[in-house]
Amino acid sequence: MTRVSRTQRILLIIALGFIALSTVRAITGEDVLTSSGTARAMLILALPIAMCALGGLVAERAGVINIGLEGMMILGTWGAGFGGWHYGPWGALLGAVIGGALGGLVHALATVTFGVDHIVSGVAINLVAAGLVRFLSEAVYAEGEQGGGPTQSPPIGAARSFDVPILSSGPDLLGRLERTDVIVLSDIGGVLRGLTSGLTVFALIALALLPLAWFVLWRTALGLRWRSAGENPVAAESLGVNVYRMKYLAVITSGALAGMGGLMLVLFTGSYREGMTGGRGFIGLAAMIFGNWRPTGLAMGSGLFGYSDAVRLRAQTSAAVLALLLLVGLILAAVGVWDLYRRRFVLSAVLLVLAGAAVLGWATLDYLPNEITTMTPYLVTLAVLATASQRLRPPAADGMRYRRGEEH
Amino acid sequence: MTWLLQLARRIAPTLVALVMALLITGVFILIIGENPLAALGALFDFGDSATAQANSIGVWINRATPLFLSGLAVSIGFRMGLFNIGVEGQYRVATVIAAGVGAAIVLPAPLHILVIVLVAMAAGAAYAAIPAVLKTTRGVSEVISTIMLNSIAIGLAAWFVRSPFADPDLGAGETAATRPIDESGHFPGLNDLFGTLGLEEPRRPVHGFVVVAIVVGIVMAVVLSRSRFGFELRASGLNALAAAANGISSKAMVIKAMLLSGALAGLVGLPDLLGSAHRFQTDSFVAGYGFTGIAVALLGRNRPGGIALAALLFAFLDRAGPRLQSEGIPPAAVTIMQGIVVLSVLIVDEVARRRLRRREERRARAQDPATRSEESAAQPEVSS
Amino acid sequence: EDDDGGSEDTTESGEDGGSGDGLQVGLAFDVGGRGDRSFNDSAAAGIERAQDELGIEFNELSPNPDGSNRDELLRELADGGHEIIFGIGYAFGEDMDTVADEYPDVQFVRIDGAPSDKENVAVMNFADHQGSFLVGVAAALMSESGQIGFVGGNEGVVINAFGAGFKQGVAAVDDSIEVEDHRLAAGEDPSGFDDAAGGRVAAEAMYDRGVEVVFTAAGDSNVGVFQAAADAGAWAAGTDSDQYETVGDPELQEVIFTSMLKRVDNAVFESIDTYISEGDVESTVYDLSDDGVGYSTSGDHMSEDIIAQLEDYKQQIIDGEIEVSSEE
Amino acid sequence: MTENAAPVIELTGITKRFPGVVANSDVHLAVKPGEVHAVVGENGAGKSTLMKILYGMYQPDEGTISVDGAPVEFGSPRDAISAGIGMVHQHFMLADNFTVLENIVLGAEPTSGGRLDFGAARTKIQEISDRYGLGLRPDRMVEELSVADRQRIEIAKVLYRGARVLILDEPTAVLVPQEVDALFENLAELRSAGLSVIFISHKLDEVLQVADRITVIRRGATVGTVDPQATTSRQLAELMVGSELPTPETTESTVTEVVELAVADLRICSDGERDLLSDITFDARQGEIVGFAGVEGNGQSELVEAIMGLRKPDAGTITLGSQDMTAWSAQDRRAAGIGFIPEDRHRQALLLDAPLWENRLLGWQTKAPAGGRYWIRPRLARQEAAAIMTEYDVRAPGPDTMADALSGGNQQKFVIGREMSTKLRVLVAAHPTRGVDVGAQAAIWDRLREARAAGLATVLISADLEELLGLSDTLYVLLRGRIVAKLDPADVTPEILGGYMTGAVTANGEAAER
Ligand SMILES: Nc1ncnc2c1ncn2[C@@H]1O[C@H](COP(=O)(O)OP(=O)(O)OP(=O)(O)O)[C@@H](O)[C@H]1O
Ligand SMILES: Nc1ncnc2c1ncn2[C@@H]1O[C@H](COP(=O)(O)OP(=O)(O)OP(=O)(O)O)[C@@H](O)[C@H]1O
Ligand SMILES: [Mg+2]
Ligand SMILES: [Mg+2]
Repeated sequence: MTRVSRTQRILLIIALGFIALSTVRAITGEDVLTSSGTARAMLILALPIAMCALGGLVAERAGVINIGLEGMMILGTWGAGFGGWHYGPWGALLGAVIGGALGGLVHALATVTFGVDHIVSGVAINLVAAGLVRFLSEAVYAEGEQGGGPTQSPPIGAARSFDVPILSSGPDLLGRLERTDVIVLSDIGGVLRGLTSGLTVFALIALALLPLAWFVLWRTALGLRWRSAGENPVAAESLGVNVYRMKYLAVITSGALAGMGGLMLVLFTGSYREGMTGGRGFIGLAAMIFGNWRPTGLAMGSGLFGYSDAVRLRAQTSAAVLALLLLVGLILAAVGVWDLYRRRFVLSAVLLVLAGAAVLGWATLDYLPNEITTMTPYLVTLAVLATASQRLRPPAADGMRYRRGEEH
Repeated sequence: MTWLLQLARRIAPTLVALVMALLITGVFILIIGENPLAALGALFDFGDSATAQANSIGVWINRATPLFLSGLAVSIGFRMGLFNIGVEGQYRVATVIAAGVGAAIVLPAPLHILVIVLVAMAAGAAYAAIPAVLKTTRGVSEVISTIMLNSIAIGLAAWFVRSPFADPDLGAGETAATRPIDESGHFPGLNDLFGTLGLEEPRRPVHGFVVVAIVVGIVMAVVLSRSRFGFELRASGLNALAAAANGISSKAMVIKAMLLSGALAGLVGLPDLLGSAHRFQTDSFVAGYGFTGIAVALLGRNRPGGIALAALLFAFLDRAGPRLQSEGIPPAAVTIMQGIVVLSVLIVDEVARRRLRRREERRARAQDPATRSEESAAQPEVSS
Repeated sequence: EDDDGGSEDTTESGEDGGSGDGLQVGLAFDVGGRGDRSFNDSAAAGIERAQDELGIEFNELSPNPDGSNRDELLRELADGGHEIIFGIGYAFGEDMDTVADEYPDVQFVRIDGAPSDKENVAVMNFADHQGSFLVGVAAALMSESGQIGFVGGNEGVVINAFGAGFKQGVAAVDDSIEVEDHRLAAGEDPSGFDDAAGGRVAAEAMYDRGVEVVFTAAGDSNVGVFQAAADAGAWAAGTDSDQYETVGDPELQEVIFTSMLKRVDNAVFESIDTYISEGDVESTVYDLSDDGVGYSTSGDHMSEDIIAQLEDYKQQIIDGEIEVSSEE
Repeated sequence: MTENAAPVIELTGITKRFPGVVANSDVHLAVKPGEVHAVVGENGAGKSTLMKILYGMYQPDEGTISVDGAPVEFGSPRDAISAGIGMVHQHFMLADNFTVLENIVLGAEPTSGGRLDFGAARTKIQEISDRYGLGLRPDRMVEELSVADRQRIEIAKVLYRGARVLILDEPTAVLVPQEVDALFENLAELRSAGLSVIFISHKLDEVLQVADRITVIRRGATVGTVDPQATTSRQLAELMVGSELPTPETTESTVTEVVELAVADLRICSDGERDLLSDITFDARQGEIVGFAGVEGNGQSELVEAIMGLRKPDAGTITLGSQDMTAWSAQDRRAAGIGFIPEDRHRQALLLDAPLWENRLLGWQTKAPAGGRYWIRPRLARQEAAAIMTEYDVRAPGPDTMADALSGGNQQKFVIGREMSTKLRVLVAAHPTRGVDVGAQAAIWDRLREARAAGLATVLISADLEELLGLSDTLYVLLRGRIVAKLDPADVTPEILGGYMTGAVTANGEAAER
């Protein structure tokens, strides 16, 4: 498979998926599936996850597994609250990055310098971070400074948002398109409008980090050395690459990116609150693996999660979530038919039965209990993974202890 | 004598690390302006009266039991390099199902308990089978699937407790719960045992399930070190490729390890359920043992004995939470200390292990005649 | 003002000490502990007032993050010689009943939760539904289009009572209004109380659909709803404490027109007061009649007219002319 | 070659101690410009260590290095590289998931404005490739390439950095004769361009063929430097070992008529264009060693995997004695008495982080007395491991030593001992002596012959043609997944065999046009 054909395949899958989505939207009349609001919410919910996933990517590309993303994100949220309180949104950015990076530094120290198992170190960082932020808040906000307290920072205000002129404000061309009610076209309008409105500078920075990370990792000399530390550190060292330095750089960057994820949350809700990360660091890790250790893949993984989360949060009734069930059914059926064509009969039978069940569920149920709707993003992610059979390719030396001069 | 020395050698690094952890935590305590020495005192304060002390021991046991079981469950996967972070979800689902089924049946006492235990293990194993099957048939990373299934478990348990297993007799304003389990399904507490041992009886129920946990721990220790399954598990974890080349099917091992891990996870919620709660209620259900179990398992180096010690250590710190607060130290100190303990123990351990390793390699090499030092000292004849 | 952030144990008895000089009072917070600017802090305010006005001494403890040691906190306080011990939050339910048996001489007081059959346990409940009813009335009066929403943290009994009362209040003004109801988490899952981002997204969707007023009962997630309201230029109502005062952000103050007040502080103070005078505390339901619940008017967003109508409804409820149910 | 030119590299009095071992002691080595200088010695004699010192990976405890007569100190490979020294390691140091280009430029990347300048890199690599006839394709992924290709990448890596002195540590261990010839042609190109090559090999014939001078190292010290013209490989070996070598006795055929392993019409398809294996049919009788020759990647691995039950064939049957075992699991096959020496001992045969007694169990965990259906018996496993260690002369402190701590040769002897100490019916051995020195090699061969005499049926895969010809009773040649020839090893020379392996000669013995 050449690179070109992979990009083309991804684009094709996205296009087909989108057509399926707008068909389902048209059949069910659930506009929430492709409305601009949903797209905007998707972006907002996906970005914190994507930042953590990107953090995971840069660390693992250098060979260090980072299960401590959640802890680093927690440190990021606290740093954002503290920085934002003193110096406004840019201070929040600085605080988040420093907070997360400090978490990364500890992880680097433990894994690179002391050769501690990467998972142990990450788990420990999650523990320490969760406790530490409480300590810090007790120390800094003890006097109840302007609304701060042991579990929250003073309000720093949400970041200012703007719409892209012409497209999504003023003449609002995309808005017009969204309102045309032509299948696919109006859906495209909705989604694009959602992605071009309610933006903040910080969301744009975060978005830009995705291609930037790709560029640095795959198009620069630094990136080549960085990845070589995760593929074959011994070879890298033998060519004069300072593997320890690369790993330190990667893990600290990883923490900073997780901190960015925390920043997204703080700026969206206007203050730091204890527990606000809600396990998004772990979801980020999952999104990165989902994306097969690639920026495009992790963006898709985060996007998928953000999208299904957005749908269930924005849905007025559970009918919208049921519509997703229909979508899942259609996808399963399509993959099932494809497997039938490829003569993989057992698999195809399983998929077609599941597809039938999904469609039947959509047709007969008229209500889903909240217990089920709140599971939506997790179920959708699992369903997609189970259908798309994965050939995962982690970096070859991912998670391995590397000691300079030892060559096993 | 030599074994004493060896034991001391093995324990010394851990002690050093624990002292380090205490020092670091002390620094944090200084930062918030409290007295670290008072905190240290609180840590080892078991209370003034004999009752209070017995009570403290009871709390310690009650907390250590689920942590031990959870650590054990986590370690099974880790031993073969399977990252089962799904214990959290597995024990939640298992506990609610065990509570529901346990309340629906009435059997003679030991049988009733046995059935509940088996149901919990089966439910845990079944829930763990999902990531196992997804991994072996569809190549889905168990890291992702267990993360997703942990969240799904929350909704699932919420649904169980409200729909199929809901207690119809709950009054208005009462939180949804399963029906209470009949008396015959209550696990006898250890309180009487304290009396027999000449101690004060603790006021709180001390979960007798700790006995089950100990038995399970011993069985697992034997299975892991002496059984073929244990060997194959370890082999797969050390070198999956070599294991496969030597007839150990990795798919079969994934399934077996996940099922066993899930079955053990099913036990995690039982000390509380059978010992004191007797019903499942989301609010009083203690969540988080699955995640803490990861740290416990890693700290215990994935060995049953080590996990027991790690669970006791974690529970010891947890137990001190309220006393520490009385000294003005926020409960978060306990979490921080746990994290730092894990890190410092493993760092010190790693350094010690590396030294040991070097010594061993030196010895191995000394036996290799091609490089035996005294021989290489011999004058080489030079010809040209 | 505290000398070091509320972590001190006992304090000198107040100068203007009442008759409770030196009474030892224990307080066990809900998960999260002091500083939540809501439920826990409200309880803390009550006990601090008792310290000032009645001269009691107190000691406070918070559970560990997984809430597994609530019973231990109660025991720790009982062993410490506290005569009256508060457990804040309905999650203290069974733990408190168990511990109460172990310490028959100690008076336990639970804030929120199911009734108890123990002699020495008093349960202080709040007619959340009544307060929410008034917020519902206010919401209906504030809205022009009649589109109104409710965001709840989960589906537990407490939040359900908020939702139920609110909807009845809306219906009392205009029974054609269908209130949109969104819960951030299922069942009793507490994660919905920490999900400010989710709260904001859910509320944004409501405002996008034309909703003008959203009542939110979702703990820390409330702030997300307020952000959404500020963004949409619409109204939001908060819960537990006067969130206009606690939110601290002028932009958000612009949109919080009222909060459903739950006077935990009053319940705590009065319990202590009663205990001092009578040596015993009885279970009580705090409602509109004793200002145990109510609504706030900070910010003056509601017109005189609306407040007058609210007072009218309030009187009708107190008089029993309107019966508000805690269930839908 | 200039006879009396000043040496470009001179190592004097190099001593290097590792904890518990003196790897090099007072070693002297002088390399002249434009010469191929071979270094030979037993396993663990200190060759690689010496080279790593020259390449800046280790710092000597004593002694000096001079380049062009001037003393230098190398703190890291970077220093050595800038002094014009390059090294191709014994174990390739390539990132599989990188392209050829990425592997070559790593650490010395041309950049333009922060960006890696792929164009410039490609041009330069092409230039080097053309100049020395390396035939590189910069954008291929390394994982898709053959061993010989990888080696050329390693050489290109060194040349790309402008090396004047190339160190090749056992470059031929994994190559077939034609590839070795190609490599030697490359070396000739380098030499004529004035570059010096330091060449390490255990194959003494090759050394004599390619080297201009040979330095012998024994137990960390230089024994001397000899002229290949005036030395035989036997003399060379004796210099290495320090004593006379026993003459290998000629062996008689022990082949019986009883077929122990029968493979019929075996086929393994792949996703790609052609089958990995097709129409493989052969028998292995008791007392017979069946050899398979072939350039790496022509189906040997798949054949081994199919016999061991690690890969499901798409068609065909495999029979053990009278039982059809096609559907058996790998474990069943081991239990039935099939021994396995995999090609990559680190990856497939050993648990490096486990003690030797656990390694003794690996593969035989179901076999009594140490293993079993449900339980293992560590005490017995320790005894058995100790027995293997004495019998196979595995030099290590004891059964509780970690496998990791053993040298490669000793690890291999342990693996062979493990497999042979069970009562076997069939042995599948892939490259059993790869990277093992002459002494250990002879010992392993003896063991294989003894087992054969006792009636064992052996399937032998090897890249070492001497080994194949010397051991096999019947020899097959695999090419592109097919058996292209069945030969009598008594009648073929390595050259003819090499011809079959590359397809230059067809089954009728005629030269095919290339
Ligand atoms: N980094 C090291 N630490 C400790 N001992 C080492 C190290 N590297 C090599 N040795 C030891 O030094 C000795 C010389 O090893 P070296 O690798 O140089 O041998 P060699 O001649 O290359 O052997 P082979 O032919 O097997 O490649 C061996 O005993 C080896 O075990
Ligand atoms: N850093 C090191 N520390 C300890 N031992 C080492 C180190 N590096 C190499 N060795 C040991 O030195 C010996 C020689 O190393 P080398 O890489 O030459 O392997 P080898 O013995 O030739 O085995 P193989 O045939 O597999 O290459 C081995 O025993 C290896 O384990
Ligand atoms: Mg070597
Ligand atoms: Mg070697």
